[in-house]
Amino acid sequence: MSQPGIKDPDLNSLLSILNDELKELVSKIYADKTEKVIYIEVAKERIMDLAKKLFYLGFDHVKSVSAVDYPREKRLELMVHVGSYLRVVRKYTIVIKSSLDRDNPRVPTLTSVWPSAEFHERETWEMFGVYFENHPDLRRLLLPEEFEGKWPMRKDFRIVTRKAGEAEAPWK
Amino acid sequence: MSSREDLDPRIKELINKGVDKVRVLNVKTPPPSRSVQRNIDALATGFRYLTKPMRMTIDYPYKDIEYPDRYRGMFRVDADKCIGCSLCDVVCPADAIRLVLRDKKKVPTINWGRCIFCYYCVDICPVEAFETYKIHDVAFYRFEDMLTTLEEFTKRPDEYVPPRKIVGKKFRVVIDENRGLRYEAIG
Amino acid sequence: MEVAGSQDITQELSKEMFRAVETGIKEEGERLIELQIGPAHPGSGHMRILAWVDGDVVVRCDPDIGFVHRTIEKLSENRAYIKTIPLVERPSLLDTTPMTIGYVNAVEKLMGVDVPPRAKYLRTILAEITRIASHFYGIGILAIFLGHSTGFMWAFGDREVMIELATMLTGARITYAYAIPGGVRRDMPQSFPDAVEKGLRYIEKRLKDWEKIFLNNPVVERRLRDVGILKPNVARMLGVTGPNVRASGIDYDVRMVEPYEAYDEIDFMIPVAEEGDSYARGLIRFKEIEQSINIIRQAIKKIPDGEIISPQISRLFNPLMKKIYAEQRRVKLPSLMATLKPPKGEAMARVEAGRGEALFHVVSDGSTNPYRFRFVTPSFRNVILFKYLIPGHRVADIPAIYGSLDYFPPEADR
Amino acid sequence: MMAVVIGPFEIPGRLIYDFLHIFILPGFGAVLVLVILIIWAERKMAGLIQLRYGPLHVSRRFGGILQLVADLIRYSFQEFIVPRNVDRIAYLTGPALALIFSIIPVAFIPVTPYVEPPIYISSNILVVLALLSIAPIFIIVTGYASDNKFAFIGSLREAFLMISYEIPFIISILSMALLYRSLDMSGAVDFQARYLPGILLNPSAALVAYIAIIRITGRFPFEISEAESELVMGPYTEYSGLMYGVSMGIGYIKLYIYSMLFSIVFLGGWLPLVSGDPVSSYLIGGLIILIKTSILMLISVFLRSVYPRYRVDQAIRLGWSQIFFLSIVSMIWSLALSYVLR
Repeated sequence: MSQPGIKDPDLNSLLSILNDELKELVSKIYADKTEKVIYIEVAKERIMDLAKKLFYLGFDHVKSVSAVDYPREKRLELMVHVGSYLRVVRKYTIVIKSSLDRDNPRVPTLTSVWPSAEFHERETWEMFGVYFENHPDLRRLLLPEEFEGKWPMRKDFRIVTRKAGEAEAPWK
Repeated sequence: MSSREDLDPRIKELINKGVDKVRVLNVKTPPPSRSVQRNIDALATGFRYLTKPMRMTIDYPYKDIEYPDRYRGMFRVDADKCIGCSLCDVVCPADAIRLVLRDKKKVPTINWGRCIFCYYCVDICPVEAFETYKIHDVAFYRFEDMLTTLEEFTKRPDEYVPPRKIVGKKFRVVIDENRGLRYEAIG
Repeated sequence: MEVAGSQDITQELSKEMFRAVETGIKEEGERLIELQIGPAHPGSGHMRILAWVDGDVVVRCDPDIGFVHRTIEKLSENRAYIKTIPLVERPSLLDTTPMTIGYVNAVEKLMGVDVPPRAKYLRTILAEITRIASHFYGIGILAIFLGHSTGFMWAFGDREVMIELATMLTGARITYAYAIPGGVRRDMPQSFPDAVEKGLRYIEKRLKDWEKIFLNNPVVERRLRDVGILKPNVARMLGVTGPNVRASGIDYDVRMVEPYEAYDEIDFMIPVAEEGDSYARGLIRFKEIEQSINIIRQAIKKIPDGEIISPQISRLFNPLMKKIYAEQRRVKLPSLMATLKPPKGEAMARVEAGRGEALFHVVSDGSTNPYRFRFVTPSFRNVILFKYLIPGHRVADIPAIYGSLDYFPPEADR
Repeated sequence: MMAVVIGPFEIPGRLIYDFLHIFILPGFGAVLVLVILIIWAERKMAGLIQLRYGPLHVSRRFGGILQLVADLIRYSFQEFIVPRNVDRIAYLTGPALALIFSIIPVAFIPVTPYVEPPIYISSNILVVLALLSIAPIFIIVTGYASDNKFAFIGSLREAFLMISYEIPFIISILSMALLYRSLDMSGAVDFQARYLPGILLNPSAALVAYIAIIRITGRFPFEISEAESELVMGPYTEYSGLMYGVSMGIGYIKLYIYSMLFSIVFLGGWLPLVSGDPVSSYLIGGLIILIKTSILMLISVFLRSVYPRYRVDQAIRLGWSQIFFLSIVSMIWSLALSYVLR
């Protein structure tokens, strides 16, 4: 069950537990070559179930929620870093990856399982336009109120540098 | 909700058996008591510093600090040494270096307003064409003055920046066991 | 799929926070005053804290951040790998080295570059020096938020010693850009170990006075004790990091959990307190300064001789570069450095910065620029505490809690 | 008292004395000089403790003592902005009246037993106490008139703290008056000359009075109503220019008057004074009181470098529990002692 070529016994047993628990839910589980990061690829419909399972397995907080934009493949990849404060398990970080439709990226919020995701999800919403359904407070976080562009972290957002003497905001 | 009781049993086993370095120093906050004694301690400490002052600041600009040898200050380019490879422009993270053409060679000029003194350009230059100084505290009257021409950039920085009034001596910073920082006069 | 419970849990959480202080205030109404603390307020920093106050008690608090947001992630997508090193320093100007180490580690993992042990030790020493400086900064801000001006000035004075040491090593006061993929840029000068020992002895002496005038000061204790209690369970749920979580009884420190650089070979302790109040958070920082002193001493003692840059890089040197490297122990950058092209893939690194765990995730598409660089700073993970920790406390507790969290707005905004 | 003849004019000595009393020695001149010196000393002491120089650049030869004068000049030339929504009359008169009522008591405080103060009332301790407790009301008015949330909260804090510390202060002073069997300051000093200084006769009353003085004048650790990191500048948030400078000065002027009252009631006032001549007794007695007052002020401003500020509820709790209790204790002690010393 565990991935071949991994020397760390703890990671091996963690991988086998993950494989056992999540076999039906996810499409892929693998550790990277540094043996510290476990990547899990999952369909976005299953992400809530996966979150609950992972919580049950001791991964109790979210380190980051973000996305990667792939405009050519017309998808946004949700990237959630999950970690744990529990001993041994805390040595490893799980990166949940899930493909979203780039035109209408919607995904259920993870705050119901991990309240720590709240501000990260707000950031991902304003930067990538990923809508987190049922998020308690999905507002802008970092961007100014008068910002008019859309989803600045996407690849097709044009960066306009301000010319000398130009008084207006560069995004206008 | 996140108590350990509802954990998966296999994870529990892993937690108990697995290898994890644990070196914890338990910090106890002192019990809230003896407040009269502690008031006196605090006042006495303040009074001790009042009677034996331990000054750490330097009376700038009447005294000035000479920084250690490798201090990353302003620099100039030796246009004759420069081979025009334009690597300094490529590596500059702040986009401070602009290349100008001179004798069919691309030679750098710098915008001091953008420079962050990371010294990537100095370090990447394959021929050591940059000569570095410890000058760092300069002020320009206008924005445009910070854009150096090539002629300026080949000169020492203090030759073209507005002169600064240095009234007193230069001092070197010495780390001291009792006073933290001590200032030793140079020359 | 069950998502309806999301509001319940966060409400449950805030209820638990309310219970912790037992104010008895449950309803909002016309009696609330909305205080906008910041962004131009002496006690706010570069952020705005919206606090709804009933009498003197805060019933709701909403941190409004982003005033110093500078799009580090977007900028890094448009510049070469090495140019991002000075960029990741900018958000947290107080502990720059852990950030560069984290980013460089991620790039090194992508490229498969090994770092020579001497370079690892040098990075560790500088990281700990900046950690002491960063903790002093945090303590100073805590002190001035309480109105203790001596603590503020002392902290900045003692921090200056650490900055002078770092200047000796790197040549810059704050923005060192010291780590590069494959090693560090300069070896330490001859006089450095001696100066470090003197500086550390000075800090140790001063910590005793610090204890008398600040930590054991009855008024400081009154202001901090039992204020802003963060229970371990809540800390776990909110994903808090750094000294803040260690003050709540969770022994989580990346230096111990996933040792990077030379931390594996150094014996040190993780200070952990059980109380979780502001006083414990301040105390933990002092104890961590002591541990950092311990780490620097050991690292200076154990530091091996040898290269400070990976042979994979130094073999690209031209003769002049080799000469400079041998004579001055200064690493010249080969031209390849300007256009690093790591292979396609992704790598993640995490480090323990002064304020907690920082996470770096680099996605490469094989070009000279990172395709995506995710950069999570400890302050960004701690900012959620404003929302859940401050309600139920008094207006005068806002600066006390803010200071004890050692929250640094530019770091959170990135 | 002798009259002074200048040419055709004969100026009565009483008038000269009143002028000197109000405008020179315990009055405005001394206040101005001492406040400038004390603020300079405060900043210089803080500088010494905090590993730095303190004010130095203006008049370097004298250690930067003219820095405060420079500040005052700067304040007076700064634009004075009146915000649109303020209650103009209250906003403009508030700090001025607070200043006036803090300085008026000078006219009632004697500096020598042989010359009466400009306005003599036999129960002048009571009058001074009453006048001093008016000033905080104008600070509250100031905060209310400013139409600013921070100023409003600051003035509310001032109100709470005023009540919780003025009462112990008044009780402790009255307990001393009870002990001295006189509401007259001269009588109080006479009693101390016969027995011991009041601080030794009733230390708890002195402690209560001193802590209350620190609070009432807004020194650390009780600088709560102006708490910078919480309330910007408390009641004075909306003030600028000269009015800001004036509002800064109120605390120090109050400190001066309160310290003077303290030095008369507890430290024996002009006590080692031996001369019986009105002129020299005025000069020597005034100087002695001034020295005692400035020592007290120096101790008060030294606390800034040691303590942070209390939280408002902690300060109120301290005021109504320990301090109030101590003031009652000192009252009972005074009763007992006055019975013994009868």
